[in-house]
Amino acid sequence: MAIEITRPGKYSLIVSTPVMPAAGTLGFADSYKGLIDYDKLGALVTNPVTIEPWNPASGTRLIPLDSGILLHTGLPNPGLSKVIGRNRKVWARLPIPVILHLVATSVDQVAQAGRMLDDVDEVAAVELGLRDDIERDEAVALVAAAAKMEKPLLARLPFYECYDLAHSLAEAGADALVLSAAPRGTARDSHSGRLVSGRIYGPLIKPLALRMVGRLRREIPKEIPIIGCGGIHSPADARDYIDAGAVAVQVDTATWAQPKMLERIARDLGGWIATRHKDAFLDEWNPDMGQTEALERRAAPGANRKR
Amino acid sequence: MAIEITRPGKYSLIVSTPVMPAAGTLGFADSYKGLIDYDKLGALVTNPVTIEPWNPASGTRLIPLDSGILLHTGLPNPGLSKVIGRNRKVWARLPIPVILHLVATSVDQVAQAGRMLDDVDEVAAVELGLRDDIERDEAVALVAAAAKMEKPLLARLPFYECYDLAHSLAEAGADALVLSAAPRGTARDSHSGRLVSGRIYGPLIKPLALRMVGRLRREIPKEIPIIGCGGIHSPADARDYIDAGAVAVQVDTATWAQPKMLERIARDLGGWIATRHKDAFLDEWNPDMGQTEALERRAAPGANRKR
Amino acid sequence: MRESQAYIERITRVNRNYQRLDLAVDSSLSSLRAGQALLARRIEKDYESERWDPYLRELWFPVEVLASNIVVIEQPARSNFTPGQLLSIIGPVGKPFRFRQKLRNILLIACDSTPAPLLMMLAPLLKRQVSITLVLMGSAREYETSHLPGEIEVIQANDDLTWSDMVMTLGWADQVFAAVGPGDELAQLGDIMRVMRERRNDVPANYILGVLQRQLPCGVGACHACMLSLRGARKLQCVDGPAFDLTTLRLN
Amino acid sequence: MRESQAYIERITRVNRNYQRLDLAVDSSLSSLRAGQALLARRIEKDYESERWDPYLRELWFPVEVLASNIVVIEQPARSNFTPGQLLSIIGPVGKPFRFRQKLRNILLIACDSTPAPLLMMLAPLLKRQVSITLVLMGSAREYETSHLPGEIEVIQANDDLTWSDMVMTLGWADQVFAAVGPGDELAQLGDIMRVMRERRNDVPANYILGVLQRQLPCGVGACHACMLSLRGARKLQCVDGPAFDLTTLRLN
Ligand SMILES: Cc1cc2nc3c(=O)[nH]c(=O)nc-3n(C[C@H](O)[C@H](O)[C@H](O)COP(=O)(O)OP(=O)(O)OC[C@H]3O[C@@H](n4cnc5c(N)ncnc54)[C@H](O)[C@@H]3O)c2cc1C
Ligand SMILES: Cc1cc2nc3c(=O)[nH]c(=O)nc-3n(C[C@H](O)[C@H](O)[C@H](O)COP(=O)(O)OP(=O)(O)OC[C@H]3O[C@@H](n4cnc5c(N)ncnc54)[C@H](O)[C@@H]3O)c2cc1C
Ligand SMILES: Cc1cc2nc3c(=O)[nH]c(=O)nc-3n(C[C@H](O)[C@H](O)[C@H](O)COP(=O)(O)O)c2cc1C
Ligand SMILES: Cc1cc2nc3c(=O)[nH]c(=O)nc-3n(C[C@H](O)[C@H](O)[C@H](O)COP(=O)(O)O)c2cc1C
Ligand code: FES
Ligand code: FES
Repeated sequence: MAIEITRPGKYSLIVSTPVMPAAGTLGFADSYKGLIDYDKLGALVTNPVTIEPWNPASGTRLIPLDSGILLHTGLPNPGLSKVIGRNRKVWARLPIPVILHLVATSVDQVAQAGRMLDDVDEVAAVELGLRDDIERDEAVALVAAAAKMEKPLLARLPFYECYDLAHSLAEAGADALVLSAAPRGTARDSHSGRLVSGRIYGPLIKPLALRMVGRLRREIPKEIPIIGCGGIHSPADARDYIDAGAVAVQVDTATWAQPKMLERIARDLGGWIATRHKDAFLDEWNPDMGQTEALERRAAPGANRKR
Repeated sequence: MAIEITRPGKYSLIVSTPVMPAAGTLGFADSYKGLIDYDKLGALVTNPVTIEPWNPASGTRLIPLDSGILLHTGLPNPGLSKVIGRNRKVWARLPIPVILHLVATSVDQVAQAGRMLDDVDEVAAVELGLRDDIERDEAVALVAAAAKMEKPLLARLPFYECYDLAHSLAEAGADALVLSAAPRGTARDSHSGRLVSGRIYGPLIKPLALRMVGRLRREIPKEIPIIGCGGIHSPADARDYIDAGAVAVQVDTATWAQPKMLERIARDLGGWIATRHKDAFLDEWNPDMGQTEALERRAAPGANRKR
Repeated sequence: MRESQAYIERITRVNRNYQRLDLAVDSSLSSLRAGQALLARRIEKDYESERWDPYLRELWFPVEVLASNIVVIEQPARSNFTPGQLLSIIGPVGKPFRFRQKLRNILLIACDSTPAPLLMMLAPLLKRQVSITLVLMGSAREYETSHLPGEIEVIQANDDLTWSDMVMTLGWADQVFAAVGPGDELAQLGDIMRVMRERRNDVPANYILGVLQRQLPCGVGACHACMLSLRGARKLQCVDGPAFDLTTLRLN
Repeated sequence: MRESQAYIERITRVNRNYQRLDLAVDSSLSSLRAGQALLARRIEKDYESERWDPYLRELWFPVEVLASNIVVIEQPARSNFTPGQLLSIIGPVGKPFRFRQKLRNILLIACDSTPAPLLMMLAPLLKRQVSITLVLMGSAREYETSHLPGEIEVIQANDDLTWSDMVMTLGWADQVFAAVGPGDELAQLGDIMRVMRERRNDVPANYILGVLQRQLPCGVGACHACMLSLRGARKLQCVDGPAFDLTTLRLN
């Protein structure tokens, strides 16, 4: 497969599988080595990066919810030049393109980051992260500054601002829209007893973001690809986004709960449909299968069929 | 307790417990008789009512989700005058005030409904439901038309329009804001294979709506009470809304899954804190306790303490 | 209608694909009759660990009521139950089936559905000397019937919902109950009705009853998500069902 | 680090409040050492019924590794496990504890925490003739120790985290491991550190190690939600932990 996930033109990003991790879930490079087969993915989206180093959030960072979590990490990162320096060798070795997630701080910083990144061949494209509650003018200025880069630019929209921003950011030069960042919410930390705010992840986010993708796909010019993101937890979830008009998807926290789920979704949408129990080869029927079960099945080769 | 849940003034609504059902969950009158102790609730909010009769939605109405559901009923109802005629006797007998949920269709119809309802003593207040994606001007006109009534007017805001509408609707005459209606989303119906849109309910809605309540409480004038609604599934969830600044809460689909949960939340916030297993009276330690367990405990009175 | 607690007292495998759960229920449920159902939800003893997945209650049609407050449920064998599991039950949901007064021969149909909603009537009808024929259609043909009373005649329908001797069976039957679902139940009932009308051109009122099993959000007539259109009326599956006269139900 | 499947082979109650699970694990986990943990998640055999509640994996510190790929986990007795339950395991998570070379006497502290992360070292240390003292603080005082090896001295701390002979115990110990959590672990470690410093004014590097058990979203160094600030460095609990030198860890 060859899927163009950014606006056609001189610089555009082509992936071989329309599935990638969402920024912040897979680390800066190959943290999931041994757990996920990277060459089954369409691309690596890095953790968010800022020009200056950012510290981790203080206070509660994680609250478990019913079928979900609240997370507030503070987007810790050592700053753009260190992130490039420490990871470019691994990026070069990865079998898939790298999309660097750049946090949109100020127009100057975004422009500066763009100049730096144009010299980094290991980065194939940039995804710009916009803060929640951003005003449209500021968002447009940030995207326009980033669009001066030669590399393709994906813009990841804040959840509640999707309808408001989508048109303007496509016009300002975004080569693809990622819909959307996880919505912010508030929950109580049972240990401290305090209300804490952060991003909300879980399968119930999917119907909300899927509707946005479906509606905006009908409203936004056809040449701007939409990448669906939010609450994807299964191949069927991912296919729903494709059906609603997304050209590709980003899988977020499902990967933490079940790392092979990201690969399974990628295999499915990439055409390597995961075969089922029956009559499948040992190494492909289920990518999660560990040695325990493999040995068991080898010991009793008929057992599998009876199930 | 006596809690004023609408703007102070000549006509304002006082409830004895800051807990009520959300519109659409408890029916028009006493469908939950025998399952919920109505006098523990603060008020009854009726199912949505329109001036003209509305038919049920055709096609898929319910899709089960992970820890939640998608629902699209079409708000079926026989029209305002029939709803009043058929239910006013039961309303009169209910030990709690009745809030009629009126669907905002057009300015004329809302005004007409207001005139009709001012003559219906069994209705203590009106909650106006606004459609999703409504423009601010239209919403303001609808609320202004409804505010001509003598009865207190609650306005229930569409999820994605909360920030945009809250100020204007308070100015237009809403005596309280209900934040918010359930968000719309899209999910696949596994039977028909089609993408279906409807409202999304489940515990993961709570952190999203709770954040709205917290933020808008800081922005909206103090004299306009906010009633929190969205994803409440436990007394702790309800208390979080109160802590975030809500004067009362509405419980939605949790009631269907566990009817006594609504009563338990109301008892808790109403000051009848549900006592725990140990040393409690048979009839109060747990309102869900059925005869099976009651008999078991009577047969072996010591057993309870050992658990 | 009330809420009560029950617990699973015994689990018995009845055939390759099904198991039966004996539920110890509140005495208010021991007068349950064929057609009435329970809305069940697993709960924990301490009520502190409420889980919301699955979210809604399951609709269970008992297949038998034994003495001493035991109600029997039939479930796919793959469902994961444990004896001692505590349940919250809302019920009884719906109205008992109404049989013709001079019922001699009854035809039961399960179409792409477990026949569970039709099983509770078997014992009382056999006692009244009623002859029972059970037709399995579509995926219901995979249902094994060896654990059902031997007096029942079981027929496997063809792919087009017909069977040999169909005209005779229909002529002979005083009343028909057809259980369908899940899926588009109204379309399934429409198909059944069409096949019936081709074989028997007078279908009197209350002769063929469709039995619906759609998941019920509230089960008590509050949410109106289960509303059906009948000739000249609206009915609720949870309050007025589960059986509806197919000559009046508006089928898609 | 890899993902593998395991299943619960046996469940044994060890005392009033705790049970032990024998997990049959992938052979890649049999070299697990004290300090390393597993991220576990219940799964179904057919992989088709993924449940997302609870959402994240649980962090399990094995308390023993038996021969033939059996890893033992200690869990509260109220947790609901069944033999045969299939698990997906990510591990080993974290670095093994590093003990002083000439370790003779070790002090273990569990503060408002199960001592589980400290139990796997017991057998090997006893074999090396190391004397072990276990101090239970706060809610850890409710932990019953009758199933632990008899050679271990168990002390119940006072409410202020002290105990009689504390100065002596601290002078005698060559190394201290303190397990805390859940809750505000850094504050708890700060309290412990303060009490220690009052009793022993020279606290050398790597003398007192705090053992963290906070829930880990990814467990592999990707999400950075578990990031800690040490003197002059940032570390990840999942990759660099679970033990951190309390003289360098920035405590709140
Ligand atoms: C990539 C990125 C870049 C960003 N860059 C910037 C930037 O440059 N500048 C910028 O200003 N923002 C930026 N943001 C946004 C910023 O992180 C937050 O959105 C902003 O701080 C608003 O806070 P909040 O969303 O937590 O709001 P809220 O949840 O409303 O919190 C606001 C405050 O109120 C408190 N609070 C929350 N809920 C309650 C309650 N129920 N009761 C009582 N108190 C409560 C909270 O503790 C908090 O202190 C960025 C975000 C992203 C994702
Ligand atoms: C109390 C109340 C009163 C209302 N009154 C009015 C009123 O007077 N007038 C009015 O116009 N609205 C009213 N509404 C709003 C109305 O019900 C819907 O909001 C409106 O029809 C928009 O549809 P939707 O939200 O389902 O949007 P969408 O989900 O975007 O659906 C729009 C269409 O696209 C299809 N679709 C959805 N998702 C996808 C996808 N991913 N891929 C392909 N196709 C898709 C849907 O099937 C649908 O046909 C009211 C709502 C309420 C709550
Ligand atoms: C002006 C500004 C400065 C910020 N500085 C930092 C920082 O120094 N370190 C950091 O981790 N996050 C910083 N953030 C990020 C936010 O605190 C927040 O963590 C981020 O928006 C991601 O939200 P989340 O952690 O809830 O996902 C900053 C945000 C803003 C707006
Ligand atoms: C102009 C208009 C007319 C509507 N007419 C009907 C109607 O006749 N019957 C009906 O059930 N719902 C009607 N609706 C309601 C919507 O279809 C929709 O069901 C409602 O907004 C509630 O959404 P939900 O069922 O997804 O909760 C109408 C909505 C609009 C906007
Ligand atoms: S299920 Fe709610 S009205 Fe029937
Ligand atoms: S848990 Fe994700 S980095 Fe440590």
